[in-house]
Amino acid sequence: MTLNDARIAQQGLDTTHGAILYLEEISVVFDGFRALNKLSLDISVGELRCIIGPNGAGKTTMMDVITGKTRPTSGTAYFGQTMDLSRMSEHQIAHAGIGRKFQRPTVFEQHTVFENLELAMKLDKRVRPTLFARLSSEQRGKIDEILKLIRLNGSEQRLAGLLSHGQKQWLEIGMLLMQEPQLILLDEPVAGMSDAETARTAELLNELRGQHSIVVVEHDMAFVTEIAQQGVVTVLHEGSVLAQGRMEEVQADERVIEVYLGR
Amino acid sequence: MLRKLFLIACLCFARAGYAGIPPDMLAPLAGDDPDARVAAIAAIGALATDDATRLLTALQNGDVYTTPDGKLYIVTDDKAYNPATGAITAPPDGIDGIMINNRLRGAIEEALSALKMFSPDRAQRLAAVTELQKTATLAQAPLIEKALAREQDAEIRELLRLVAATANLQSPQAAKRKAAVEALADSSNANLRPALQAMLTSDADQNVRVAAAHTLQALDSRLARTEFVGNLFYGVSLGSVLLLAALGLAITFGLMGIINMAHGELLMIGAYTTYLCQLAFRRWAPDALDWYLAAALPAAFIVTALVGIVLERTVIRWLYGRPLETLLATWGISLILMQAVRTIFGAQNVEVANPAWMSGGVTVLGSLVLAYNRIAIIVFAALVVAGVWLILNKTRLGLFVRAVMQNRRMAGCVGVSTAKIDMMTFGLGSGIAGLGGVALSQLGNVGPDLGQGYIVDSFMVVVLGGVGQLAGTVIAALGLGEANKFLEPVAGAVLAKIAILVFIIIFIQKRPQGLFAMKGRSAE
Amino acid sequence: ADTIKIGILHSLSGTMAISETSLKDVALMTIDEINAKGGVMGKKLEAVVVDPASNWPLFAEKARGLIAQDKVSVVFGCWTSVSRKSVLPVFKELNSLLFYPVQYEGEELEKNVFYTGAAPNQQAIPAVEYLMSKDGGGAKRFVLLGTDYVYPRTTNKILRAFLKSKGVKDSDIDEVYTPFGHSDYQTIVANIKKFAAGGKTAVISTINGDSNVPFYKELGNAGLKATDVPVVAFSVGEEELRGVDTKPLVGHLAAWNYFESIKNPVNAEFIKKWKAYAVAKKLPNAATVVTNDPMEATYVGIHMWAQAVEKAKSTDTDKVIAAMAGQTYKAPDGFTLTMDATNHHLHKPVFIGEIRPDGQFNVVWKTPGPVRANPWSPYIPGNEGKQKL
Amino acid sequence: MNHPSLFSRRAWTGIVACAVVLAALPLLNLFFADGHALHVPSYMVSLIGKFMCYALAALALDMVWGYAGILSLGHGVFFALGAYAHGMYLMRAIGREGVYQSDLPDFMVFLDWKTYPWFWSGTDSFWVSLALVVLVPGVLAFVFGFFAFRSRIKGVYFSIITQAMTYAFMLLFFRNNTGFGGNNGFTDFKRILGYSISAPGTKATLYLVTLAVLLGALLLCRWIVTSKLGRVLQAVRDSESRLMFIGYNPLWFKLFVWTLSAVLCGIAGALYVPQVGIINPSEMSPANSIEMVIWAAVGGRGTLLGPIIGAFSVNGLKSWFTGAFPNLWLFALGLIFILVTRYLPRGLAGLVRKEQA
Amino acid sequence: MLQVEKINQYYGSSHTLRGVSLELEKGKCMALLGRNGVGKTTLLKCLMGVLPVSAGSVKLEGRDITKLAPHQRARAGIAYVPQGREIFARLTVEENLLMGLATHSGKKAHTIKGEVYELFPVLKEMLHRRGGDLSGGQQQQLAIARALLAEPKLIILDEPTEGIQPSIIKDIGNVIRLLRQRGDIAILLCEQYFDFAHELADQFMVLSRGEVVASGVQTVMNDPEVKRHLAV
Ligand SMILES: Nc1ncnc2c1ncn2[C@@H]1O[C@H](COP(=O)(O)OP(=O)(O)OP(=O)(O)O)[C@@H](O)[C@H]1O
Ligand SMILES: Nc1ncnc2c1ncn2[C@@H]1O[C@H](COP(=O)(O)OP(=O)(O)OP(=O)(O)O)[C@@H](O)[C@H]1O
Ligand SMILES: NC(N)=O
Ligand SMILES: [Mg+2]
Ligand SMILES: [Mg+2]
Repeated sequence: MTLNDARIAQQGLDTTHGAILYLEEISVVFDGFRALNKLSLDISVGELRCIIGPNGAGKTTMMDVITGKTRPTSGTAYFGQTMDLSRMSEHQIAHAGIGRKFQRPTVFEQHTVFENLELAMKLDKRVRPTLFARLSSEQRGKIDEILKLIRLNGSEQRLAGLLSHGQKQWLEIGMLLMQEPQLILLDEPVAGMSDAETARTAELLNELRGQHSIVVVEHDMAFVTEIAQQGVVTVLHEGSVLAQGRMEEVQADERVIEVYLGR
Repeated sequence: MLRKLFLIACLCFARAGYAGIPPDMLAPLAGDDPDARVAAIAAIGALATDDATRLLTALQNGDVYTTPDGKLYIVTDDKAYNPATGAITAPPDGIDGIMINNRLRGAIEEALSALKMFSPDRAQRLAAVTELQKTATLAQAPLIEKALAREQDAEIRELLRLVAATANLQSPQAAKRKAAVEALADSSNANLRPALQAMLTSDADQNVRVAAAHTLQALDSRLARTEFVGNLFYGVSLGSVLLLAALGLAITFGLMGIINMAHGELLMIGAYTTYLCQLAFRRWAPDALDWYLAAALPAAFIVTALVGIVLERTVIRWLYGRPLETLLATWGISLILMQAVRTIFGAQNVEVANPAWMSGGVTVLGSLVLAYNRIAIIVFAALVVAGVWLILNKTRLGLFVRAVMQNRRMAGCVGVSTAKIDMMTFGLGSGIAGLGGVALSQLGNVGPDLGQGYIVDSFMVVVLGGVGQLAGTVIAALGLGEANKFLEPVAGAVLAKIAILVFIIIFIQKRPQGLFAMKGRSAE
Repeated sequence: ADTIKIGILHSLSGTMAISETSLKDVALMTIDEINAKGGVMGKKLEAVVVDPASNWPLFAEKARGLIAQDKVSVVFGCWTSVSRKSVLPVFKELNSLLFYPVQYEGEELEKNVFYTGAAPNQQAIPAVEYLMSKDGGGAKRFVLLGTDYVYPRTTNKILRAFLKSKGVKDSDIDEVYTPFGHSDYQTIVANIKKFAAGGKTAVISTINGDSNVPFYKELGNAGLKATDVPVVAFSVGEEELRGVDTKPLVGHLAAWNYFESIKNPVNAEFIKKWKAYAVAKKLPNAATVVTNDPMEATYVGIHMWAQAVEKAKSTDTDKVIAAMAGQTYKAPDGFTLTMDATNHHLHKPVFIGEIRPDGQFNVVWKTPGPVRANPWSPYIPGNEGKQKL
Repeated sequence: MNHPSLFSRRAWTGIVACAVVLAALPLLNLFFADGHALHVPSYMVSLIGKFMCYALAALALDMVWGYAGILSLGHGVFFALGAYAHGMYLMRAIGREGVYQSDLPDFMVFLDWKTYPWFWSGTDSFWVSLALVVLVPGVLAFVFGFFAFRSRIKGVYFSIITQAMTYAFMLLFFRNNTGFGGNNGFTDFKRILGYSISAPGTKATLYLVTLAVLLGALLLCRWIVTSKLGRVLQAVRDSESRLMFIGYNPLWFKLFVWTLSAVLCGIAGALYVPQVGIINPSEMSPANSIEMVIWAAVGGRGTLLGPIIGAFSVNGLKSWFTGAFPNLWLFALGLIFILVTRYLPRGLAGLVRKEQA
Repeated sequence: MLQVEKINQYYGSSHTLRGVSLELEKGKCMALLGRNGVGKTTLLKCLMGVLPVSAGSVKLEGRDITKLAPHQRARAGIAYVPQGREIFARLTVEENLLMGLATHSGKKAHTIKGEVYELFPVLKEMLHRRGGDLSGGQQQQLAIARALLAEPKLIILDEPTEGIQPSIIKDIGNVIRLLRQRGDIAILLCEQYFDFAHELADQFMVLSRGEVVASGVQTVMNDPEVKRHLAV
């Protein structure tokens, strides 16, 4: 455990001003290409925010910045009032309470479904506790519960690498739930799911609403409409916010139709 | 010594017509009293006849034979020439070659170079003057000045001027010494340092001491510059050797991801192919022997490429997607190849000679010798890199190769025969290793262990440059070469090598993906 | 048993195979030769060949195996000093016999070992004396160039002390080491050239066999000729030169106790037998095989051992050791060599040879007769009076 | 890659049986005279003692390679440092029985050194040397690993710098002036803790200690890999970045197993010196470290018994072949390596498991 | 054009495809539907030759291609857009497109037709960026473009709309429609986005646990009986 780790662990999350995530003037430049261009955004505690926008708008890049995968070229990113995400490493950010599902499903392919969930479980993730960790029956129960939720019960002893594309998506969502993060980032959670499954996912998100702050990126408009409800939908374009508002509003926005929805 | 040289000087101009070499001059040569032999050589040299030159040259080349009763013959092409009489006969029975040792060889060279200073052949004069630079003494000064007076060639004149000055350093007249010292301010001859140093502290004349200090300073700064340029060259040269050794690996390992522990053995096979080509030329085309490399290059490429293809088809192809296992299999291959060569060619090294045009070197900046074989290898490395770069980046084959290595399954789905590309890529990497082997054969041992000496360095070069990055491999090889060559004079070869390794470790901390790291998402 | 087993412990693979393989072959030839004459004490000799693969701990393991498992009476083997050091404890523990055929640094004397190669005073010192002589070029400055291991280090330590005793200043001695397998001698050759600018210089090379080719090639290309800066080598013999283009090397020197080019009937016979053996056994490159000093030392060693066994009428280690003292053998080097009564080293003649274009040596100097070994060099302080076991 | 059947009942039986047989060998050697049917030659005992040291090193290596996916091409350095640390004690235990009859080891006398250099201080104590056996490789591994893992050096990049490390150490130890006996290293030991090192009883003891350590290490490693930490290590191997996104810091996990592995390797080296009787810098040559990898690969990487089986079989074959077919053994060994990779992707251990399945 | 007869496939001991048969004609588009993990991707891989079948046969234009390797099938005229995009991450976008021309030769092998840029303008902008650096949707577009460039007789699309923005989904729909209308190409479309599939397909097939549980022409696709197999 480095000093930095210790500091963050002690600190805890400060959301006194009601927002859990602040992005301010974030720019990310790759060899001259601006993937994010002075993007500012904040997410309130308990909010479910949908983000849409054309391919290449910078949605995934934004998540990369939040989770520490990509360092912003300029701008600041804060988790709560006090945690400067740009100074934290990936594991510190995760530890502080941000969980993410990737656009392309990424699970531990050589581990079983069960182990994937076990590894993700919210526990002390330092070396010594990990060495001596043994699952309690309560923890087992929790895993079983999630297994049911993601409909992989019965497959818990299969290697995750052998799952189909859609099953991996679900497993990743399950891992996210095991982590019990305060802020959940979902990059295209229903890609590759059938309409029925999409509906179930929407249900699930609606259940989680309020308990966690959630950011969802999706191209499936029906799904977005379903979960956005009366909340704010943000449209990104060329690295910055193009439009923001309730779903009907953005859907009616000429510019959004032009660059994203099509006629 | 002094008298001897005056003799030479006088006789040079009074060139007699044909007269055999007096037998009493020849007799000591066949004897075994070293002092008498040295004296005889000087005396023969002093004759300054064509026969004398011929005899001395023959002696140098080991073409002089003696009969048991002490008669001398120059034997070439089954003809015996009697230098005492001028008669040409068949070689008599029972003749035995006359051995010379270093001391005699030195004496012969000295005699010949004095003779050659007046040779009509420019190259011979140049060689003679260059030789004299090392040894010029006051006694030779009049002779040198005469030569200077006759010399037309500007370059040789300049050299002669320096040689004359060198000789005059020991002049008893202070003015002459001073003039000599000043003239030498343009010299880059390190051999002058001790003499100048001595003058600096102990010359009787104040002016000479001042001049000596000045010249010494000029000389030293020129030597320092020469040394710097020398190190630069040595670095490029070492770098190009590393590059040639590593380039094949940059393909088989860098591109294909095979931890190819048998890479060194492919280099070795290339070198042995060179050896076989040389043997073939010796046997069937001795006149063209100097060009055996022209045949060795394609031969080595083809042979190692074929070996590579066989290995790929029989072993490696089962291991795609299991890169770590390739370490084990190729280690086994390496053991087998080494032992096979040991069984066929013996455990000893075999002889691979540099062609004549690659022997020796060109002198630049006065004293720096750039060896021809090193220059040739630098040029060759540049050509091979250019070729590989063209193949990989400018041809369809190169595109397919890169595609297959990145995503074998999808490459198949778009219609690329991955098996064929795998085979060709491994063949190409192996073939290039073979070319590297040809180059290595020109510098060092050709033996069963040849490859073992390069395998670690090759991996370091490829990894330091960034796996799969041709440009990185080139820079890494040259960088390591230069670093090594600038450290070695300071730290010695052992510590320099350690320092380089430590440097690699630290460097990778800064660039954990090598010099030319792939950035962004595509790197994952 | 009706045969006497003999262990042969030379690397047939790995880096040392280059040098050691031919020692194995010459040992087998010698054993055949002895057997053809009826063997020893009426029993045939039986060779047990193992491959310690240039791996020093494996030398110890194989030595133990030969002695304890195969029950050999004597072992002929080792080349590098470290391999010898590694097997020594085994020979001592199991009280067995090793014949070591290579020139080495001295500073050792073991009851269980017979040293048939040269000690420093039988090779290095005479070579330097020669270089300092008028015929040798009258060298005033010396570059001691070696591979970084114990043999060169020790030899150079002795030579430095020796040179000092001859009035050579420290500033006229340059000591340079390269790692094993070093192959880039550009800098070193440039430095030699620089050093040589300060006066008549000779290089004393203890470079390990492998690095010699690149060294000499560089030397030739840099235009340093034997007449300018002669190099005398202690590890370069006919076998090493087989793999070299010798034209640029002509005139450089080597010091040994035997050269193939020495003319005498015993040597002629030895060479003839070896060539015939190579052809008969289809050794690789049989047409170009050569003999060299360690091969002669092996040959002499085996014969002397056989004589000692005959004399002792037993292969018992202690009895053979006793019988070895004062053994003589008419060796290919042209002299009758004697095993010293007390120090287990051979009395050997010293030859200095210049490299010829054909890869053979032209003897330019030799001692009048065999020289007794001083394994404990008098030039190393504290060695006084340490000449016996 | 999860091994509930890692040590099946049959595997346990096998381990216990092997341990009993191995433990019996030196006793059979001591108690039955040469010529008796049950006599085991000392040569055999010392050979197997050596193999057990190799097996321990291979096991240690496989902990980092097989489980955490960190391929070290420099484990020879830890092995050798452990051996040198212990060798220093053994050298000093020679006392004045060296050729120069000095308090200093012969090579120091030879270098004209008058006293021990600082880094030899305390090594006359057996216990200090034992501490060094653990500390020297451990600290080196910790420091090296800390920086390398912190810089996120992975894959071949890590492998190559470990190779550079061992190579640099080899060159350093080759230098006589470094103070570890140069090329010759340490040899000609006389006694350990006052007992003659060549006495049969001492040898049997060393052998049994080695066996005990090997078994202990096997159990320790088993405990680790079956714990949750073991699963984290495997996750490091398969997808390190994913692991970070769920809140683990891979640095400490890697450092833990890396350092542990180095220490085990050092211990293997320390057990090796007195039994083999020599330690010198060639143990640090890159090729030696690669051979350790080969043992693990032949036996089966990512298993615990695999590396042990691999070390025994490769070295056993090598010992046998070099004596039985001195001219051909490289062909045979090379071919075996190729065949194992081709037909036994999970190594020899995979063969056993396949039969069980 | 494509005839698949009773193919079976196993992953180790699990029976993933059970006697799947299908027939697809030139100029027709078939939608392949089914829940997660029923074997859709597996079936497509078997058709492409990436996975071997244990029984059954695959015929293209009457020619048996069951035993052919993927590259031979590609040359026989099949193009494949796999699930998960599978673009060549370290090749540039342009080089990725050139790979789509791998089955062609001569001048044709070097000319990327402008049509693909009209369909996916973003590719033209990013011609020299590495494929792996593209956003998910951009990669998907690249994968489709690559397959189109091959000018195949049969194009296999595994969830081509995944991760693509709505306006471009419409464009892709238009392209598929166009291809279908041209009539010289058969299209096999595996799609979770029901409306999209419904709009484009001439016929459909539903898989469940490796078996064909429903199939027919487009008009019956909306039957509750069919939909039942898609519900969770
Ligand atoms: N390493 C990189 N180098 C160059 N360009 C990059 C790099 N990473 C991302 N980009 C570019 O940045 C832009 C934003 O990509 P990002 O993945 O954030 O888009 P997105 O909004 O998630 O799109 P999608 O909806 O398709 O997933 C894209 O145009 C992409 O090509
Ligand atoms: N390599 C494999 N080994 C074993 N089983 C596998 C493998 N790949 C896939 N499977 C299993 O085969 C079944 C079919 O997988 P497939 O990928 O074909 O499903 P799918 O219908 O394409 O699902 P999705 O809609 O999620 O993409 C799944 O249950 C999956 O877990
Ligand atoms: N003894 C030697 N030459 O190592
Ligand atoms: Mg995205
Ligand atoms: Mg699928």
